[in-house]
Amino acid sequence: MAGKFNIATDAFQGPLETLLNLIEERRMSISDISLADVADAYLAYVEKLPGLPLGETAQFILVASTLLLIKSRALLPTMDLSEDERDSVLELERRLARLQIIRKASRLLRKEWGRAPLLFPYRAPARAAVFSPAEAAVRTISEAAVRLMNVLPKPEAMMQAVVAPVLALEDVIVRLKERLSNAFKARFSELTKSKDRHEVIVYFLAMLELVRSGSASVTQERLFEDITIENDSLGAPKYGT
Amino acid sequence: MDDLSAKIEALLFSEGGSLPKKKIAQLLDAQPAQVDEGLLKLRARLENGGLTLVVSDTEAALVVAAPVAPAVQKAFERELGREIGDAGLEVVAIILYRGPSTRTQIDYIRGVNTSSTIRTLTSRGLLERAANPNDAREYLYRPTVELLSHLGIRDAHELPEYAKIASELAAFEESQKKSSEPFENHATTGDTTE
Amino acid sequence: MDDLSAKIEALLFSEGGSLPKKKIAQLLDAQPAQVDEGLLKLRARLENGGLTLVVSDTEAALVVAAPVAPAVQKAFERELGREIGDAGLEVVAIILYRGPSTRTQIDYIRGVNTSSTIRTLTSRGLLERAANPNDAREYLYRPTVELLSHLGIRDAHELPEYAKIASELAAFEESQKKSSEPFENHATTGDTTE
Repeated sequence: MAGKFNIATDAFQGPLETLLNLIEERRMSISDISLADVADAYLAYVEKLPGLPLGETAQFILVASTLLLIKSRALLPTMDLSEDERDSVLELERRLARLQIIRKASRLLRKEWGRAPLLFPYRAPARAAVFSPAEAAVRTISEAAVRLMNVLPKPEAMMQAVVAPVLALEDVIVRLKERLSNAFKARFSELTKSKDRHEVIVYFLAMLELVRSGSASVTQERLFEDITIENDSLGAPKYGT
Repeated sequence: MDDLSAKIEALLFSEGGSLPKKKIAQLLDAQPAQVDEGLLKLRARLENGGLTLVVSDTEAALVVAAPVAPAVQKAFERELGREIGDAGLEVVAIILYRGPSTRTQIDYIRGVNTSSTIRTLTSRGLLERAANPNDAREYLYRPTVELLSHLGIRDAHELPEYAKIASELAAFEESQKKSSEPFENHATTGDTTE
Repeated sequence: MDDLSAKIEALLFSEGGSLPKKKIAQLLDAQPAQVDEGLLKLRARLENGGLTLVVSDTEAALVVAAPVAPAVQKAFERELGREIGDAGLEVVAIILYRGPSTRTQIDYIRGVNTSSTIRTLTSRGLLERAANPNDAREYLYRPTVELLSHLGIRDAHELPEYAKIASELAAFEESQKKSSEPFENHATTGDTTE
């Protein structure tokens, strides 16, 4: 699927379709579990997005942020989602389920398409023309021309979206590991300083992955306080002795 | 003899193409309900003949009936290959199974901007624009009789698995209504070209 | 159902005019005697409907039945007495400012299907069909001499803002050709009556 991207034809693949393809490729049904599972693949896909009109790119990012939410909850089962966040997860699942039905319906239509059409007459019975110009006059016709010019679709502005590159989870994990192997210990707030909200989420996920794989441990003194990450994989810390 | 159904038949025959039901009513000086009734009678009378009637929400047309269409197609060597892409077919599926829809609704269901696909479908006569009774700013798109006849059906109810799919989709609209976000607010991209 | 009479009915309907009986036999792969028999059956079946069969020694045609002919005639007169409307004026404008055009080209510029509007304009004597030197399958539509003299112009160049509008139209078609939408590919098929 990746790379099969072409806005120039009407085979343009949007975010929902991309996501649905990823889920269907894995023969999974639409759920939190399958969405958490395909999140990385989706982000990798979004990263390779070619220049799209701004609106389209925004749709991709919007879906990406909901996926990150689902992914964080999968990694942190105790994490509580706000009502808005829960709604956005439910809404994404609902949209995917509906698109799945539409795609099923369009596959049914594909089979019928032009297979056994009911035919319109090839020619209408000849009718003698009776000159009846009604309101046709130079003024009304030129006004119609001007009106038509005003509604002609403008060539779609291919405004290149200025979107910060979406960070791949894997890259961030590598970066975090490097950082920790040099410093052993880092504060989450420092790591994510001057990062936007989206990148902060990716960093947070990368951190959780490192903890899960046993390469790092984290401590947080109090709720909402800063998180300290420590390198666990290099054996006993050498400092402080 | 039912006068109106015969007049409708003659009118559609002379027109040689589809006519809006409204226009049939105007031209024959009849009420819309009478026209609907006349169309039903006409379809019944045409049963087992070489012609049949295709009827959408808004239009009607006289066409060659399915059993004899292949013979006519062969006789005229009609070229019927009408390519349609996946995007176009999805839009068609939405409008046939979900019902008349605005571009915003179609965009939201598909998750992408559909304006150029819709424009292509309308200019090919597969969809028609209609005023939206709920929102004057946005058109509703409806199936044409040409779309139905291309699928070989006389009205939308003859679509494959119509009842099942239509009710599954209706269930989504229901749950959507209940949820906090009203459907219309999910306008996707800012493209205003209809 | 008598297969052959239905096929003959569909064939005559598609032709929209008379067909030599010989040709019918040939197109439907039947014997002349079978065609005569089929025509008799068809006439009997059409009894009391809106259409009837006219048969001469050599030819056959489907026509509007006498009892409903006045109503159809009146309907068309009523149509001619009506305003042309925005859609009709736009099509006339395209043909004057752009030059002779096919239905596909007109549809594409307007973004909606124009076949019934074109039929009306043709029966009003404002447009006429001409053979298309580039594509034998699709007609070109051009203004009638009556229309030009009614407008009091000798040719389209005398229309207000001719240069500006003609060049805007050309630019639109150029941009569509270059961009995504494969303009040519949507040219169809003659599914619709011209």
